[in-house]
Amino acid sequence: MKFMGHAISILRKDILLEIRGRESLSLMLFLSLLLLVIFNFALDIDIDNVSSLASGILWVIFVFSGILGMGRTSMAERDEEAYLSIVFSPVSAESFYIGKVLSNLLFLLIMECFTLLFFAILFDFEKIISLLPQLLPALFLGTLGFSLVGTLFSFLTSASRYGEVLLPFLYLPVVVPVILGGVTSMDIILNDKVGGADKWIQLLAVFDVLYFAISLILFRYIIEE
Amino acid sequence: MKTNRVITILFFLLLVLIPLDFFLIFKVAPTEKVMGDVQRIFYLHVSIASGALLAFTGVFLSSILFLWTKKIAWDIAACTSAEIGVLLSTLVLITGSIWARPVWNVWWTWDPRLLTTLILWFIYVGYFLLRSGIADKFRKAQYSAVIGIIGFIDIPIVRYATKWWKSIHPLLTQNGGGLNPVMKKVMLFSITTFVVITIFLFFFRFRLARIEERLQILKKKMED
Amino acid sequence: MENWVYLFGAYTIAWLGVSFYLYINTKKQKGIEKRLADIEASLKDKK
Amino acid sequence: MNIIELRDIKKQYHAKTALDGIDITVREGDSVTIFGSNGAGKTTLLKVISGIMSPTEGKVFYNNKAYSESDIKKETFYLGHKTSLYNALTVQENMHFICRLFSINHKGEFVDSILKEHGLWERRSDPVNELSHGMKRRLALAKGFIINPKVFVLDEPFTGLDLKWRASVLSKIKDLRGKGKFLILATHLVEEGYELADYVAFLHKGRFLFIRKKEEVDIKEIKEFFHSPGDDLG
Repeated sequence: MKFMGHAISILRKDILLEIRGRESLSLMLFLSLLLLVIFNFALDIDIDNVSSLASGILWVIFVFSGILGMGRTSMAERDEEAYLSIVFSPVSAESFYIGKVLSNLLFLLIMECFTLLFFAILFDFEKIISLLPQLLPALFLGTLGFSLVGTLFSFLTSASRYGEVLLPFLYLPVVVPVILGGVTSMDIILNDKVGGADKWIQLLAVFDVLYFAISLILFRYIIEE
Repeated sequence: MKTNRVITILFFLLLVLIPLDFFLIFKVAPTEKVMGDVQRIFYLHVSIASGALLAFTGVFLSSILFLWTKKIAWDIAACTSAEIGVLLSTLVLITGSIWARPVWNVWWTWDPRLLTTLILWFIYVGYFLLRSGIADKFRKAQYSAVIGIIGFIDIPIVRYATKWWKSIHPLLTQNGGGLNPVMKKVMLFSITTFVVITIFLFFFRFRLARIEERLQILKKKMED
Repeated sequence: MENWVYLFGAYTIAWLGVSFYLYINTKKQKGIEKRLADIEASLKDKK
Repeated sequence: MNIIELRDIKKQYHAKTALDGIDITVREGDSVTIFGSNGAGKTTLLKVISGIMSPTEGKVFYNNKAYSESDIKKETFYLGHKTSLYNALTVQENMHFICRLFSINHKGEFVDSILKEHGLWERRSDPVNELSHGMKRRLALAKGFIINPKVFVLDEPFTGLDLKWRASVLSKIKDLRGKGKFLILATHLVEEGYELADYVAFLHKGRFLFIRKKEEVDIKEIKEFFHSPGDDLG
């Protein structure tokens, strides 16, 4: 299927770009580690409050580290107007968008796994690793939501002079439902609270489907001048 | 210009509606047993919120029409209603917190509806930040149309998510559920009044935007 | 009664906000109309 | 016989009118050179022709179909001031990525031969940002020859090239003529532009002063035009 073929080649290009340029992933990992250390001082985490604070801290790190990473990748596209070689090619706007969503999703997931690992090590909280299978659906759907909205907005804001400042300003309000869904469902699973996590996971799924549909339609207008 | 006529008609309509609205709120509406007179802020708060929602609907529709027809006039309409939307949502947030103070002696309540307004406020301030960052008129219109659409579609989702999240409001504020019939009528009246005010503001600002546009064109003619 | 202040405050802020917005717009409108008139005048004598 | 047609194109940026009523028709196999000094609107015009930029007024047609419906953009190569290459990737990686998009077999001899022709073969595994400005320009143009599309829109293809490479690029573009391609070129280099053209156009302040067959216009006149574009031709 040509459609996915183009998306995959864009994904491969982004992976190669990351290996060569080492721009966004290393930045994201560095920021996650730094934020973990800062949270440790700020919230004075110890054995008994770590599990209740875990989901909040982790998702704040996912959000901000993610914003930085996606901002960087879209800068690479805008640099030397490299994205024009994709626009002037048989690649449709939709598969261009899906390719970028997949590559952002991949980098975000890598960052998140490392962050979970750092968290488990720094605050010796193995529980988060052992519970990973239950956490995975919410983690994946939330990250997908971040990537869907982030790809659209990072491409949009990188065209304006205030690119770096504007992205969080527009991106954060829109992904509030994803943050809510992610934090609550992880909190419920980690602290096995009552009140099913699946309600929140459904919300994430609805969010993803909705924003996938809208962004697919609107992305074309962003790459046209 | 036909907008002038619309503005004058709406102006005279408001000359009647606003005093009547005040009369209804302060004289006709009964005093709420629990909260007392301060509950009357509720009529203002909810009607401004409906005005803001109307304005953001305007942005949503004009943005779609701009992307469809590529006519700059729709972009001016979208930008105008966005400006009014931001103005009104700011007032909603202010009146919301002034109301929360005496009733729950807290300046800010994480009520789903207030939270949605706050999030919308951020998005549409971002809308203007984006517009000021792009030089090319056409591209600016196209990108802000995308924000105009996404911002509006976000409302139900955020409402839904925040409603689950937490709501410390008493039953009373469940969209007027707790209001007795008279209160409901007064509420409806002030909502309609504010809808008319929003439309009046829109045309008023729209006329100004069109003249600004004409000034730009004339200034260019001066240069050639 | 202290609550009265909040009631009064909310209404004044709301209506102040709206009328201040209208006031700025009218001032801007007059300014632009004047400049339009000047430009049209100078365009006429340029032709 | 495919045609690209621009009808009454206008483009405004804030206070500046970049294009003020452009009408031009380009037939398949024609090559048009657009002369004009800086700020005449050449780049804007080429962006509109290539379809990356929509005009404020007027329409672009491909075979009388509105531009946006026809996906001619998929068969267009646009060479702008920027190279549209990924700086962090190497020369070969950039070209292989392009081949994958156009489903060209990048393993074969074809891509290597083009890189050799454009003198980029030795630097094939160096990242693009380590290349000299001239080499980057040559690579950006070489990309066009790899894609080999129907429409070539070249904005100042000779800038940044030394004399040796200017001649070789000139001959390569010349081979494109007569192969049923659209060739739309903007330059302020009169000799090269004149030699490549079937039609010659002069753009001044967003308007065409003239569009003529090459034979009807003499090179000296075009040079004069650059000094005093005000007085009309003939």
